[in-house]
Amino acid sequence: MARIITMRNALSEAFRQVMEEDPTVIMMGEDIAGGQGAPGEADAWGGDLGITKGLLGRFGPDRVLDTPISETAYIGAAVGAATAGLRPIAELMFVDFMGVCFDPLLNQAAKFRYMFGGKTRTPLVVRTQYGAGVGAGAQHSQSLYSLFAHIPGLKCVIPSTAYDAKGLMIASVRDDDPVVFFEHKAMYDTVRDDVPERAYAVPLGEANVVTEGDDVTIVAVGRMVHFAHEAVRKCAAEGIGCELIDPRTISPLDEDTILESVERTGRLVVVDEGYPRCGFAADIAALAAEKCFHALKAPILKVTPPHTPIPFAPNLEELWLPSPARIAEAVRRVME
Amino acid sequence: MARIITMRNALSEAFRQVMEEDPTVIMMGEDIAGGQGAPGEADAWGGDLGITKGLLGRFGPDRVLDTPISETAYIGAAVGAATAGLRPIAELMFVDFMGVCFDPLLNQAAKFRYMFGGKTRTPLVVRTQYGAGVGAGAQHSQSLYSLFAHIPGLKCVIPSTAYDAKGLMIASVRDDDPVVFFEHKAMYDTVRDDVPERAYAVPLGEANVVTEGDDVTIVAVGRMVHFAHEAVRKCAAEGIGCELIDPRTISPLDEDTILESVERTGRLVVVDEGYPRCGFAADIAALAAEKCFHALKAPILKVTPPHTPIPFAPNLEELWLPSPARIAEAVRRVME
Amino acid sequence: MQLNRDELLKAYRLMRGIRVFEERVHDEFEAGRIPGFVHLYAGQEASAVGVCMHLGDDDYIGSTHRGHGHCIAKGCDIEGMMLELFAKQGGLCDGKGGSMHIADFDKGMMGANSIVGAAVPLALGAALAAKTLKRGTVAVPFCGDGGSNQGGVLESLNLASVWKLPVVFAFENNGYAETTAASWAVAGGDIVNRAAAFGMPGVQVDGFDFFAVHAAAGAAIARAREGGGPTLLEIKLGRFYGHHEGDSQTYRAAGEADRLRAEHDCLTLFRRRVVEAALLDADDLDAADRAVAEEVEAAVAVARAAAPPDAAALSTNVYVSY
Amino acid sequence: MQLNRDELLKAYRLMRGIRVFEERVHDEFEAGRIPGFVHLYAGQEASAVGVCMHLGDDDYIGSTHRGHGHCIAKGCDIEGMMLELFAKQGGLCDGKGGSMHIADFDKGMMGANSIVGAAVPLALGAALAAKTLKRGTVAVPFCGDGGSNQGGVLESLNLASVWKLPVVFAFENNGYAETTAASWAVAGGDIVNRAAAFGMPGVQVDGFDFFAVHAAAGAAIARAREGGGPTLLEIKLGRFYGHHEGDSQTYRAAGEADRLRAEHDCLTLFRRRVVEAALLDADDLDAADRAVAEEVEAAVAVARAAAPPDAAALSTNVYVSY
Ligand SMILES: Cc1ncc(C[n+]2csc(CCOP(=O)(O)OP(=O)(O)O)c2C)c(N)n1
Ligand SMILES: Cc1ncc(C[n+]2csc(CCOP(=O)(O)OP(=O)(O)O)c2C)c(N)n1
Ligand SMILES: [Mg+2]
Ligand SMILES: [Mg+2]
Repeated sequence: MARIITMRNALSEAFRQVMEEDPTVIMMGEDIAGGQGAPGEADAWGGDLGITKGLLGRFGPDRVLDTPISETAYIGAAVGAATAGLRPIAELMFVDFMGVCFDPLLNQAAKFRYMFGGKTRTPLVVRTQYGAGVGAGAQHSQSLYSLFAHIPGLKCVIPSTAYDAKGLMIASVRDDDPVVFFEHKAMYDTVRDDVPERAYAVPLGEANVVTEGDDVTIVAVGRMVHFAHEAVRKCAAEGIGCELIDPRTISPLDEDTILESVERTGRLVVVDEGYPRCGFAADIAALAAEKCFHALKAPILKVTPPHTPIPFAPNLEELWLPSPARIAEAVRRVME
Repeated sequence: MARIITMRNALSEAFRQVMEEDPTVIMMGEDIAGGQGAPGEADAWGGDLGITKGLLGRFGPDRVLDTPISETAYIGAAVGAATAGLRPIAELMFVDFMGVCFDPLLNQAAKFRYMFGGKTRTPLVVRTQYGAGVGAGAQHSQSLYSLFAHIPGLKCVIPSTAYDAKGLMIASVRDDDPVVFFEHKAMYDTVRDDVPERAYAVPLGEANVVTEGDDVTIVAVGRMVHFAHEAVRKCAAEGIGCELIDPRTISPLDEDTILESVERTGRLVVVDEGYPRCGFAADIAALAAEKCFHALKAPILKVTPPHTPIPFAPNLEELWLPSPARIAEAVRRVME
Repeated sequence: MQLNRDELLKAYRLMRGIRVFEERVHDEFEAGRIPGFVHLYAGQEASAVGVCMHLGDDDYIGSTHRGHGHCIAKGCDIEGMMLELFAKQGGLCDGKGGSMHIADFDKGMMGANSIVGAAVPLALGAALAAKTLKRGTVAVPFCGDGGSNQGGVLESLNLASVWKLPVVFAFENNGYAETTAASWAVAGGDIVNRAAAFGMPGVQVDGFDFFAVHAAAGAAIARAREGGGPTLLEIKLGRFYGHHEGDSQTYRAAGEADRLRAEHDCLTLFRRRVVEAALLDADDLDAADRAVAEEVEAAVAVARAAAPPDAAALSTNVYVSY
Repeated sequence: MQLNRDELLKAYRLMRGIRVFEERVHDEFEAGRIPGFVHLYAGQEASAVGVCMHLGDDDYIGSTHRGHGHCIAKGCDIEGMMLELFAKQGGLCDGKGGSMHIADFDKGMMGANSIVGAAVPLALGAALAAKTLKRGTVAVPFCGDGGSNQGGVLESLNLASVWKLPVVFAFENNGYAETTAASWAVAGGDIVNRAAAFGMPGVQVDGFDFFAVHAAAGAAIARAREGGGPTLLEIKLGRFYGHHEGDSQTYRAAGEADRLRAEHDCLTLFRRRVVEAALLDADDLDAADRAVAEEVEAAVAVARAAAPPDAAALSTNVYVSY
């Protein structure tokens, strides 16, 4: 029987289950419980959107740690703790804040295993909100996952469904490498689907084929999967069959699923909420242009925002975001 | 008459000339003079490689400022100063250190003009060493320019000759937007060419066509231009004519020069010292796969390092770096 | 530093302006007319105004996510601000910034900043420009108690001392960073204790008391202006609203916000003081209240009616050239 | 904390080991047999050893770019280290790390780190693991005077206090960050003055005096082990060589390094003290000198002869799975 729950609840459940199954899993972040030292309620927020609410009561303050606003110190500590026997889940409230704490990931976690000759493991999850669409402005709306995918040694996960969010989170926590886990701020309550109650893992590095089709391959992640799906439905009505692929983890990348599809369709549209230059959309396009060039029947189109910061005004923000209409338009163009 | 000087001297000259022509230009960085508060020589180092030596004596401590090891504070201050009437040149000793100070560029300088509705200018240059090849290991050898090129609002400059280094530096300092300027640590003394004595600007956003040819287009920046040039010579001897394009600034990008060339040759090889995923090589490949698809006769090949950190051992580091031989091999493959 | 009648009236008008602005924004936000995130400054007015009364348009301030009060105290236009919060054309940033990124460089207001602590190094830069160009101006970065634990802020304390910059660090300690008590997150007791560690004088003041803030800020700013270097000011106060609009505030003690309003309202304290000392009449203050209310009301009306930005604005001002 | 004969001999052997190691590395580097950048620890031995004598393999240290001394004091294998510096197979990191990234997690040595200050938060994490898993172990991040101005380090002082972690911050103040004097770059006087600002005790010791370091570190580490929280230790000392190999050192006073060697050599001071107090014989020390010299010499011979890493190592250990 289906159990339809939100991405919010799927994630909360994942946290509870991984913390139950493994006593070395801990969580840390700003106000992930809330109310530290304050006179009122402990666990006052459970994170700025309430995603981690209830964990403090269940697992206690030794395993659910609030932090000062000191991202370098606590994310660096999470990295160090991961090499010393814990499996930390550290929250970076918004991915935009990476600017104050990139080093522990860029130069530390990502490089340890290689640089130390394979003699250490860094089982760490940094989970973070990303994405535009809620009027949060230029410094709270970015989709910076491409910056992490650029760095060898990091894994980079972007779920699009509640099912995947839970399964990928469990897989990420059980994984022995550092993972950056991206949660779209506009999806917690709007995305709902069938999620099993048991703890299950969705393996990192395996794409999901959302819809099958023989005319055009579409690759998208996160919220853009839903936008693309809408476009797929529109195009289906016009007689165009789209194969929509959600890589789910952009590093490591399931190249095979993408390449097999493009070999068959000969047409590729990549949809990305990140900035267009040196980003994920370009990465996938370049992959196909190298590895299945001879199958290609049309230019590879990218549907991305313009190369500008994210405007505050909602009317501009909507124009900034890729839309189902623009995706459908790109599909039609590659069919010409 | 030719005046053959090193990239080191070309840059030093550029600094002297921009500081002479404009009293609002200042420099800051760690040990860019050296010996602050110490009992011995002032201007003891002139930067860790001596590139800024002599500027302190010429322009005084108000315009040549050493800093504590506090990159966020001083690069943030450089950004603020740029909005308040100065034209700072801030040195980030190695680009790998961006991990401790990305925010002032990512969320501040890059976004000000847009986010403030066009009501400010941020004329700032952050200059930094990049690149592998000197045994500096995983944390001092990266080519992270793609991370900056991903961010709208930043400009990103990578000279390959002494002539360009001087002209692009002068243009960058005169420019009213924030520029990140990449200097390859292995090129300061090995690259020498003809550099005019006068202050001249090489415009940002104009590619240089290093060699002309009709068979294959090669795009490369920085040190890879020289590696590619070697490959071009090899291939010429085999009867393959390569057009080698050096974009010089990867943001803004001179798309036209690249696209015109690929339209003619139908074949593209992109060479990049950065990591392969979501990077500059993929960016150029995706550009061509979208905008001149119909002219393409062969897969677009990328010649990059493997997606791994940079190994310390010199034998591994050499294998890690793209080589002229691998570039030539790629050219031969697209000619098949 | 004795204030004359005009100055006192100006201070009151600014503080009252902030209060009324914030309360109107609270309503407009609840009504769904303001997009995005909003952090209200109500309750903290004596800080922004007590500090900024000493500053001219050529002096700079850095601000925080809680920036409306700093804007108004620094002289930003109320209508331009309201338009900006409403995401409308003609807003201070033409609708592209919003509450968290509102700025006015002509007024020396370097922008609200939604990255905690990020404005502190920026303000250092303005101070550096002042010093290099021998302008005789100063810079004041505002920062919260939560922000006092951010690395870039701590680095800035050190750098300001090393470079002897004309800076006054204004730490507004309202007791909370989101839900987290300053007493828990700021080790070493009060923020003011960090001053000596970075080689500068530290002064702690009651931030509900305009006169206390004004005096302490005045001394520190004068010192900075004269080349005496940086000072750390810790201003202890409280916010009347939640962290952001929508905050349930369960981390507070029962009745805490009400008590603040009842016993620690800087406007009430100011009014009582100036009236008791016969520095201003109640009538003057009432007139100021009315004028401010009208100004804010008019700004709301303009902002509601105004058009959103043109679609063309999407791709302009990424760089100077486009 | 009275040291017995074996402990004294061990301390001397470790300090001597560091000295001889560094002097051989100096020669080998000059001869062009060691690639990359090298920062020598010679002169600072009493610090690493005075601290690490209190630590077991289960305790962790974080290190710096100047990490060889910390490695040896923490028990890393000399041959494995030399192989690593020579970029050879069998090195502690199989030749993929080098001097600036040498590590041995089995010995609780979390790696030299070529990002200034970066190891400090990492060590906090090890302390957090100790606390969470109730191991009774501690972590000691080493950091330079230059590193004391890095934001992440300052944040870490605060976080360690807030979380009451079993940490001892060992600031090695050798007077310089590259060419820059600590007296210029560290505002507020000495680093130890920062302890109170972040709510922990601070202790300053003469880092040329092994016994002083040993006593201060012992007390701080015992306190941390017992759950008493963090301590900041400032260890004042000097380096005998330049910042890195190749440094012209013109920023120093004439004869400064020579004076350090003549008057402040921790080895000489240690020898004098233990011999005068008849704690050890000169013969024991001489024997230790010979043993250490042989060990280092043998390590150099092995390292010179060893093979570089296999080409296959280029693409292994990026992740656990490949
Ligand atoms: C670098 C960074 N970390 C975290 C946040 C999320 N955040 C926004 S405001 C805030 C609390 C700030 O507290 P404080 O500095 O005391 O200012 P106040 O809200 O009390 O005015 C936090 C954690 C952020 N915006 N930027
Ligand atoms: C984040 C960062 N900034 C700058 C550097 C360059 N750098 C390497 S060592 C050093 C000086 C460090 O001084 P200190 O902390 O006193 O250590 P010491 O060299 O004296 O042992 C600098 C500036 C770096 N490696 N990392
Ligand atoms: Mg606060
Ligand atoms: Mg030092």
